[in-house]
Parts: sequence; structure tokens; C-alpha cells
Amino acid sequence: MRVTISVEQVRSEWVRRIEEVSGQDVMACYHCGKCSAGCPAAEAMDLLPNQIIRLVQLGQVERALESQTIWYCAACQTCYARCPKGVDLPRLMEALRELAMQKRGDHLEIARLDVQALAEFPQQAFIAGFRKYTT
Amino acid sequence: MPAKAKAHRIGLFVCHCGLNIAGTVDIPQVLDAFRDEPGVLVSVDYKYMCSEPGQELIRRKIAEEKLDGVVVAACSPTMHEATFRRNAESAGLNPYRVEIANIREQVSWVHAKDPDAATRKAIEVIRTIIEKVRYDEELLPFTLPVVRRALVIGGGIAGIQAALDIAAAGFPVLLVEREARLGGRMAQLSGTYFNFESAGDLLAQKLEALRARPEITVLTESEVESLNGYVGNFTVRIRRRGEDQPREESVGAIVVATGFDLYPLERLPEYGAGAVPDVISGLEMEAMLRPDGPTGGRILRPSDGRPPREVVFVQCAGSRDPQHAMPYCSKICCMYTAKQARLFRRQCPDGQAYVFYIDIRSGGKGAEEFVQAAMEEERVLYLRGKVSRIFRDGDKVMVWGADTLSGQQVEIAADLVVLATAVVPRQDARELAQRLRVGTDMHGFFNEAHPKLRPVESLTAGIYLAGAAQGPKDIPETLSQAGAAAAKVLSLFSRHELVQEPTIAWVDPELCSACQLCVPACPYEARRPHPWKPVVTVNAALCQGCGACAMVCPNKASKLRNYTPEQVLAMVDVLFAPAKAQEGT
Amino acid sequence: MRYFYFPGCTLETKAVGFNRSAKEAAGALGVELVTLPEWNCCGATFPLSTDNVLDLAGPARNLVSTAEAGGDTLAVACATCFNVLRRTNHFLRKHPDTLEKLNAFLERPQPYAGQVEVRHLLDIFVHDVGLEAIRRRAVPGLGGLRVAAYYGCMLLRPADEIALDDPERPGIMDALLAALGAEVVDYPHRGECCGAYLTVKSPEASMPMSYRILSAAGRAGAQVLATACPLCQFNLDWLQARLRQQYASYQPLPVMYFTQLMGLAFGLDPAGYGFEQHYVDPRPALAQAGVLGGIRSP
Amino acid sequence: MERPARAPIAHALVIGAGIAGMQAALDIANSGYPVTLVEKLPSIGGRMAQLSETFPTLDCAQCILTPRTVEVGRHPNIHLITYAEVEDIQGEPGHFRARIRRRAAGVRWDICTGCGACIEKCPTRVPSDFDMGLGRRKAIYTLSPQAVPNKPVIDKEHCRYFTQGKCRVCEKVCPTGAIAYDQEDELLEIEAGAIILATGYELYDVTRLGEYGAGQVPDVISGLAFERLLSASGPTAGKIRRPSDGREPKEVVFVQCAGSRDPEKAMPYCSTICCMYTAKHAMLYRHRVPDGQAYVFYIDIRTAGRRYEEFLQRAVEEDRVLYLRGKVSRIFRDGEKVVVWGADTLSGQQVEIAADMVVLATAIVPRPETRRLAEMLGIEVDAHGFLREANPNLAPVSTCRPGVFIAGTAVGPRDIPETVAQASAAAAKVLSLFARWQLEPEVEYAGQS
Repeated sequence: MRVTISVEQVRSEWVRRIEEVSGQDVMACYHCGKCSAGCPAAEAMDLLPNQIIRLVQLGQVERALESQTIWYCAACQTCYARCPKGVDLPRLMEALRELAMQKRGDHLEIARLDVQALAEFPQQAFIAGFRKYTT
Repeated sequence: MPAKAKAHRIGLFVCHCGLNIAGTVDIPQVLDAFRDEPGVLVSVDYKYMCSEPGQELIRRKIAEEKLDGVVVAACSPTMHEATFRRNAESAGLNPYRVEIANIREQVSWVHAKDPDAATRKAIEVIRTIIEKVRYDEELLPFTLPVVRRALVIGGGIAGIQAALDIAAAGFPVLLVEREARLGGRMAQLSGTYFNFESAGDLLAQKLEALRARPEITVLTESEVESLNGYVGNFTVRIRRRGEDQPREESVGAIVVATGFDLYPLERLPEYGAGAVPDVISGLEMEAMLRPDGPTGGRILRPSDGRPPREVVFVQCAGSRDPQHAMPYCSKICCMYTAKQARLFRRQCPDGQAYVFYIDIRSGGKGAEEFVQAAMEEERVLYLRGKVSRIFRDGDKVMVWGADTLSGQQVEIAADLVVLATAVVPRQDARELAQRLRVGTDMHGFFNEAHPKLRPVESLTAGIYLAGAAQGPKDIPETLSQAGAAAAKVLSLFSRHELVQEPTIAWVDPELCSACQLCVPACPYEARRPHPWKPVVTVNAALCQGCGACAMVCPNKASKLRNYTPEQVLAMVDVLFAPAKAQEGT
Repeated sequence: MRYFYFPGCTLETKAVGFNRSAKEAAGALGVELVTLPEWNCCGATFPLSTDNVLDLAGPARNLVSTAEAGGDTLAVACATCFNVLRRTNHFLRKHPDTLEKLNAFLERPQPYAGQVEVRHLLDIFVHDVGLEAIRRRAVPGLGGLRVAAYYGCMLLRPADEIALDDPERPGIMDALLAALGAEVVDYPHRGECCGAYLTVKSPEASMPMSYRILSAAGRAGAQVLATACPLCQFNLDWLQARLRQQYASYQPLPVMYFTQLMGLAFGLDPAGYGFEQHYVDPRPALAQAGVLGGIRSP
Repeated sequence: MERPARAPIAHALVIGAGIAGMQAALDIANSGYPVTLVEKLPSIGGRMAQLSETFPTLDCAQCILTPRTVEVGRHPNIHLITYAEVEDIQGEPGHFRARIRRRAAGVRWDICTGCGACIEKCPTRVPSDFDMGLGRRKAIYTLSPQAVPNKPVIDKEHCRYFTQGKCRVCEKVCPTGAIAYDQEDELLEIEAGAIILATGYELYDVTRLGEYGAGQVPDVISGLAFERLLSASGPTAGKIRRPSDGREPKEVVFVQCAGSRDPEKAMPYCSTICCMYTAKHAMLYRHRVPDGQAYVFYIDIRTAGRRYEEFLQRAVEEDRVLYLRGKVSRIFRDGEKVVVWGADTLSGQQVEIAADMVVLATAIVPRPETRRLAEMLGIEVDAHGFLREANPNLAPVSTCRPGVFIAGTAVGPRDIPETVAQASAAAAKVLSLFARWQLEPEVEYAGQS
């Protein structure tokens, strides 16, 4: 499918909000791909981390929000530690998660979790998980 | 066979050239083959014969063994013949008794897969060259006067800089420009990409400096019609538009700085073939960005004169396309595109610039930072992918491209499209090259003598190259190259006379019948019938020793020094009957 | 040496063995850890959005409490708590406006000025106690037990904020373990992420991440993997049952807290170290290496 | 020589004898003016002497360089001072005075014949900087067999006589008695009318690239080290052997932008030459190891230059070099392999290559002494330490100080043809100046545009 790119799209309110919430300039990314190269969770992702920034640059925020990638980011900071342009990708992912949940509600339904496993998890796993997956 | 004193104390020096030769050719076997060669007193090898220890080895052997001839089996004579001859001369041997057996370009490199055959061929090549040395005469070079005045062809920034640097040393310069005004392509530019300095201001400074130099004579609306002569003594015929008589000028050196053209839009059918008014070239964009340009510095669509809001820049329009257009990279487009996109955004704060690219080539000082700033400060959106199609759709220009980074096909309805069309040689570059007798590549860019170490010299002595006539380059590089060409001219002019190689043609008056077949055969116009004697004469200064005259001479009266028919026959003989030839010596 | 100590939620519940061994090991080295009065949860993740003032209040409150109690250092064992507290502190020091807002929000008598230093126990042991003192105290020692030091994310990144070690070539835990008499093995993934909280919703995502670390440590010859983070410990330990199902040749590797190894090296009674709560029981490996010799398993 | 007291001196000082300094010196000397050429190392040729073959023609570097070094070494107008550094420069255009410290070589070069007996018999071997640590040299050494001048120096830090007080083998075997252990540094004062700075570059320190192994993984080497492996006169005689175990690597990964285009962690600029030399490396590797596979990780392939794009396409098409668009994130040792974690942003996949060897195209950085010389001369350097042009668009070889010119990679990363052109351009400035002085000897200084 051919995607239409326009000034309205690349300068959309969504892009502005993501930049504001994340505190990041998405245009700083020049797509060297180092984030994608080192991401330890990439195996589970449907898009690579740099492709997520790419979609935001193109103003295709909706596609970025649909991607499972944002939920698989563990904020491990590997990408940010090595980014040549100092783009804090974990913050961008956080902003996308917040936006996704504002639009669609929580990503985690506690009732659906495996009860047995639930009893096993350490406290911090819950707290962290709930903070990332719920509003 | 002539009864002259033949070389009979010959030294053979075989170079390994690291692994370049030794990796293929069996050097010990080669040395063995000449161990008992009559007249060959020395046969030794060394890793790099051209290095100081290698040269020292040759000098020592010449002295110790009183050698009267030397064969160096190594790389092509164009590389090191001069080196080895100079070296031998310093050891007291006549340099024209030194010959190169090319066992690299003509042996090891081309037969790398068959070492045995390569070794046999190396031996044969060396054998013939030894035969040649036996018959080599001891020659003396002669000198020619130098006209210390330069001709610069092309009045763009390259030509201006070269003229300035030559004139600064006090030498007269003739600057010939085809157009009515100096400045060339730089006069068409808006600003440079480092700091947006106005190209016009920069050019004005250079022109001011030019006017302050009494040594420089500017001939506008003029073209070089023909060239005769040789390094230090060229005669050039220049015709000014509208004048009947061309003027003839004497110069000692020439700098060719004729600049570039752009690949024509009409030859890019998928991009509208020049028929969509709002698809323009980079130079047309420059014109709009120039404060003194047709729009007073405002970017306006050619179709309706309105300012565009969305502008798409398409790089590699005709470049990096061996199938349809030019295979090479035009080098300057990435940077001027970034500059134009930034300038557009500064002019139109609510506008959006898009750049389609394959690779962003912002090499060079400050260039990468400049492009990054375009993305961050002007928020120019770079899209990695070559545009496939551009067409008009109402008052929009549709651009079909791809973003290979997100893996999507994209479409932009733009108001204006700027094509970074390929930098190509001037249309008539090849004709000029023929007139000047310098080489061009397959595209028509002038060829340098060596891509690494002799970037501003042509293969014709006394003719130097500067700027985009030699290949796409930006302004700083052009200025450096122009300065470099000037340095070569100044080196030449530091001497009052030049040394000329004596390995040229001569006419044996006993054999010449003055048939004059050789006169048109000579590509250097070095031959004239004698005013009253029935022979043809050779202008030694013009003769380059190519041998065309010897080929056509029915009487074998035209001969090349140290390439006589006897010599060549001896070389052939020894090749086909080595045993017999050996008996004969 | 006396420090205020922040145990954190997990060390009070799921990781009591970590808590106990940390305190005992510290005590054995003459380090007194005074539990911070009225400590509260750090929040488990450092807030990453810019509208994060309220999210910072939780962790910041612990810093304020430390300052009010007259402490200049807050010692932390849990790598996650350490990361969150330290980043919070760093953020407040760099953003005086946020600090001011927080002070107003917390309404404490003394406004906090960023004076507390958040430090990890590894840092205190290695730099305040010193490796030489640890080496002297390490009797009976670890007897050449082959240990892979695992740092994960929280002890290392972001480097300029955490500043505990070189994020690409960390060595502080290796140095400590070596001083304890362990043979530290070299393996490439000591700073790779284990999957962290992804396990809560998507264990299938954290599995390959943990596998990468465990298998590399195992190939390098490790008998035990050492960590400083309860979440890493959990992921790396708990997931091994699944890894065994998925990869036929997978060899289990016990995952321990570095403080548990300290206790053993110092000859302390590991009774309360909670070995029985580990999914991969470390005791056989320890016994095999002779480290549990003489100590009765509970 | 009697001149008016303030007559400017038509004598040039060129600092640095790499290809830039040599070219500038030759252009000036060939025009009849004397040149003093000062080089820090024992012999001339600079970085180019370390290269194997050159792009895009694959001419062997040694073959095209040696005639130049020999020419410089024997030029009657060039006063060559190697193993020496400029310590101080005073004065003004036309009348610079430079103090040069020539380090004690421990060998009397005036009587040394360069026979090499001392080098052969020296019992001490140390890693060779010239071979980027991949090969070894003796404690008395020349940089290469083709060195100009071909005279050895004693490395006092490693020489047994200097460190332990005994040995003196070189002294015993020297046929001319040239060994002089007690030789002292020599201070030379020279006067010059104009100066050209051509001090060259260094490589970004790999130990600062933690994620790429920080120099700790032996089979991760720099591009310049790979040049030495490719070089027929290098430590492996041109055979591709990896440093850890001497085996022929079957899969080699080339990583571009190692320290370049990285404003956050390293250098923000593009180092310009890496794309071409990496394409050359990959190509030459495939020629030497026909069953090997070469991979190149890149962000943008920057093969702008005459016949460069065509060269690149040849590497891809004929030598089947696989280019992967993405910056490498991590390199680590795993058993006998060097594992490279990268991405192919074009297919949108993370990739991992278990390579036998990795070559890093480390960033070009200025030498620290360039900044020192610039300060001495009162000329500017940029934020990184590269020399600053008077105006990059108008006067790329001039500086803010009249009479002081610049050339080569000390000004910024660039390839050999550009360096050579720039060096000649700097020479042209000097030649114009000198010619003016000769025409109008009473003029102290003629301004330059």
C-alpha cells in the first residue's frame, strides 16, 4: 500500500505530543540502526526500535501505537547507552505507551494473568509491570 | 646489424614488488635462466627495487661490475623508468642504457592464476629487453626554452584561482572565458553550504583580486581554436566571438578549467522529462535562491509563481545509474540539496522539505554536522529510497518513492520538486580534449596523470587540470586543485629551459626520398619537408617518440632512437629462437 | 562504618535471603546497616516521561527521610531500587525547579537539597571496606567456585547517572567475587537485559533474553551466576524450568545473590539465606565445590 | 649571502613528511627554493607508507610512494630532518625562526651505511607501532626496508644496553662504528620565510569503544592494522591471518563509523575515507581468501569521488561483499569467534554474525601536536583540533596568519588525491610569496588572497 506523506502528517499534533512527553527530538535520529542492532528484546518485536522512531518521524503515530514493539521495550537502556545522537529511545517508548493507553486503555488485564505465576513474582515485577502496562 | 659498440656488461635486476610479482612469478627460476646469459654479468633480485636500498644495490653493482647496460624487471616503465634511469645516471651510466622489463602489469597481474606460464613469460620478456639493451645507444638529452606565461581555459572559480596563484608569483596569465562574464557556475549559485556565505560575495572578492593583478589578461567570449607546440612552447589560437581573425598567443603552460554541465532533465522521462514546470533542477533552484536572481531570492513555483509549501528534493537524478544515465556519484548534490532544503525552510517556516536519497554523502569537514542540522533544526525529512516516478496531478506534483527504512511505499503531493541532476562534463569537453591532445575518460572528464599522486597533471606535459572538468567536486576542493595546478605551472616557470627526452625520431638522409608520407602521419605536427633539400625534417621539440613515422616510412629512413628496426628484429629473433640468438652474440 | 540502609519491598518479602545475607555480610566486614526509618517503595521503575513530578515523589521521599535522619548516604542492596533512587537523586540535583515543587509537595520541615548519596552495597564493600580487607575476611572463602558475575541493566545504565562501573566492561562484582576466592568466569553477556518486567505479561519475550545470559555463562564454565537484583534473580531462576523444556541440552545454573556468596565465603550460617526458595537449588553445586562443606543444609 | 637586513627569506619550513608534506616540499624544491622538511618519525612517508594498496586502482602504495620518498631523500633543495620535532617558532612571515629538536638516534647517521647488520643481530624484539602492534621489530630499527633515510634508531626504552647496561651487540657488529649510545639530542635553529603544516592524523583510540571490545578482543583490529596484514611487506607478508591464533579468517566483518558520526560518544563528523578503504579491504580480503565472506556494516556508503562509486559496485557485484545497513551495537568474543550484533535496517531485522575477525574503521582524529604547533604559530584549530582554514570556501590552504599554510589530514579527514592537491596548492601560495619577494626584495610581506 502506498502511504501518503504530507506536512500535516509529519507535523501532526501526535508527533508534537510524543516529543513533549518524551522530551526527545525525533528528528535527531539519523537511522544508523544501532538501537535495533543491540536491543535484547528485538526477537519479540514486530518492528525494530529504529522503525518505531521512523514511523513517528513520518507522522504515522497510529502505526507505531499499534506495534507490539512498544510493549516489549524493557527500558534496559542499552540503545540509549550507545546512541550516537543521544536519542533517549526508552523515553520515546514510554511516551508511546502512555499515548496508547490513553487511546485504548490498559495493556494489562490483571484478571487475565496466570494466578499461579502471579504468586511467584517478586513485588517489583508487579509494580514495574503495572506501571508500564496500566495508567 | 650496426657495428656500434654494443653493451656487453649488462646487469639484470629483478624486483619482487612485494608479492605483486613474487607472489606469481618464480623469481629464483627467473634468475637461474640468466645465470649464464652471455653479456649479463649480474642477475640479482630485491623485494622493492625502487626503494633506496634497491637503488643503492643497482648503483653499487654498476660501479663494482662496470656495467654498461641495465635491465630492471619490475613494473610498467610509466611507473619507474625515470626513477631507475636517474639512479643509474648518478652512478655514471648513460640513462638510455637502462631499460625496464615489465613483468608486473604485463605478466604477474594478468597471469596470476597460472604461475608457471607467468614465470616463462617473465623470462621471455626479460630476454627481449636484454637484447634491446645490447643495441641501445648512449643518448644525451637536450634542452628547450620556456615561455613563462600561462593560459587558463575557463573563467569559473577554478580558472580564476589558478590565474590568481600564477599571477601572484609575477607571471603573466591569459584567462580565456567562453561566456561574456567571468564566474562560471559559481555565478549561478546562491550560497555555499558551510556557512551560507553568499556565493556572489565570495566570487566578487575573487574578481576584485583578479582585477588588481596587472599580470592577468582576461579574454571573454573567446574560445581556444587550436593548440600547437609542446611544454614550455605552446602556440594557441584563440577566437573571439564576432571577430574574423583568431589571435595567436605563445604560452608555456596551460590550465584546463572548463567546468561542468548538468544532466538534462529531458533525459529523465520517469521524472517528467522536463515537461512538468514545477520539476526543476538544482541550478534552477539556486537561481531562485540568489538575491540578485530572477525572483529576487524568493522561491516561487514556475507554473503559477506561488510560493511552494511542500518541496521534495530528489537526489541521484541521473547519478549512480549505470543502466540509464551516469554510473558515478556526482559528489556535490547531497550537500547542496541539504543547503537548499534548509534555505527553503528558513524562507517558509510552515513549509516542509523532503529529501529522497540512497546514501547521504556528507563527507568532508563540517559536512556531516551541516546535514544533521538540516534534520534537527529545519526538520527536513530524509527518506531513504530513490524516487520512481514524478507526475503532474492538478496543481500538485506527485512523487512516488519508498522509505526503505520503514519498508513502505510513499507518495507525496508536492508543490515543487527539485532534481539533483548529475554533474556531467561540458558538452564539448571531448572536442577540446582532442584539440589539446589530452585524454578523457568514457564520460568526457579530463584524465589526470595518476589518480592518487598526480591529480592535477594531465598526461600531456605542460597541461594541467583544475575543477569539475576533471570530475565532480565542490568549491573547496576545486580551489585546492586550482592552487595545485598553479604550483605545477610555477615549478615549470621556475626554470628557463626544459630538458627533453632524446628518444625521438630522426630521418636518415641517405634513405629518405622525401615522399612525405610521414608528414600527415605525425600526430604532433613535428614533421616538415626541408625547404630545399629532398628530405623531411623532425622538430625535436614536438616529437614525442611515438613511432608513427617509422611505421609509414617505406624506406626505413624514419627511425626512433633506441627503437631501430634492427633492434626490434633482434628482440623478435631472440623471442622465437633464443638459442640461435645467443649463439649470435 | 555506618550507613542508612534501604531494603525495598522485594527484600522484605520474596528476597529475604538477599536481605539477610546482605546485612550479615556487611556486619562481618564491620559495616553497620541501619534500616531507614519509614522507608517506602521506590516505585520499581524510574519514571521516563517528562510529566513525572508526582512519580518522583515516592523515591524522593526516601532521600528526604535519609537527610532528615542525618544521613549522608543511603545504602541499597537491590539493584532496581538503587537505580531508581539514584536516578531520582540525579534528576533532582539537575532540575532545581522540580526539586522545589517536590519539597513543596512533601511539606517536610527541612527542604531536601540533593545532599544524600545513593550507593550500592557493591560500591561500599569494594571502595569503603576494600578488596584487601574482604580477601582477609574471606575464610573459608569460595574455594575456586566458578561464578559468573551478572550485572544486568540497573547497576550499569544510564552510565552518567549510575556511574558505578564501565557499562560495557563492568568489573566491580567480578573483583569482589574474586576477593572471596571465587574463580570468576569470563562471558560476554554480563550487562545484557534479562527481560525485567516483560515476564509479567510475556514470559515468552524474556525467555530468550534470559537464555542468552544463562547459556553463555554455562558455556564459560560457571557453576553459579551471581546477581544483585531480585527481578533478575527471579527471571533467570524461574524461567529455567521452561528453558529445560524448550532446549533439550539446557543445563540448569543456580542463580544467587552476591551477598549469599559473601556469607558463605565468610563462613556464616546460611540458614536464613532462603536457598530452598530458589527454583534451581544452588546447594548441590555449592556442595560439589566444597563451599557448603561443614555447614548443615537446612 | 648578503641581503638587506629585513629582506624576507625565500626558504620554506614544512612540518610533517607524510604525502602532504612531501608533495609540498617537492613542489617548492622543484621550483628552485630551499625547503627544510621536519619529520617526527625516523623516516618519511607518513601514513601512506603503512598502506597496502590504494583505491580505486589498487596500485600498491609502496610502489607509487617509494619514488616520492626517494626523490625527497635525494633532492638537492630539500633539507630533511627526521626523528625531530619543532619545539618553538618565533618571528613573523618572511622571518620565522624555528627551534628543532632532533632526537638522539644512538647512531651516527653520517657514517652509517644502512647495511642493517645491527638490526639483524639485535636480540630484543618489541611490538612494532608501524605494524600497528601486529608485528615485531628490533630495539634498533628502521620503520621499513624501504625507509628513507634508511638509517636505524635505537629505541632506548627497550634496548638492553639502555635498560640493563649490557649487550652492545649492535656496536660490535657495526662495520663502520656508527653506534653512539651517548649521542645527545641536537638543537637546530632554522630561519624560514613561510611555513606549511602537514602533521597528519591519528586514529580514534579503540579502547574508548567499550561496546566494540575496547581493544581487548585480539581479533578486533583497526583498518590501519588490516592494511598491515594486507601489505606484502607487513608482518604476515600479505597473508590474511588473525592475530589471536594466526589462522586464516573465513568470515570477516567490517564495521564503519567506529567513532565517527557520533556526536554523543565520540566524533560528530564523517571521517570521509573509511567507506572507500573498507570497500577496498573487503575486496582485497576476498582476493586473498577466495572462499571467505566479507560483510560491511554501514550507515551511508560514501563513495563520492572519481571512479569511487564504480569501485564500490565492483566490490558488491564481483567480490560479493555483503553490505548491511546499520551501525553495529556490540562486538564480543565467544570462544574462537568474534560475535557481531548488528541490524539490517533495510530488511528490518536484527542480525548476528559469528565472525573470525572484525575490522573497525575507526575515526580519523587530529594529532595532539597539531594543536601545540597551532598555538605556537598563533593559528586556529577547530573544536576537535583540526587546523582551521582562513576561509574554507575562499582560501582552503591559508590560515589567519600570513605566511603559514596548511595541508592534508591535519586540516580534516581527506583522501590521498585531495591531500596531494591541497599540498600542491599550499606550495603554490609559498611559491607566489617567494617569487614576489624576489621581484620586489624590499617588500617585507606581500599579502595573499
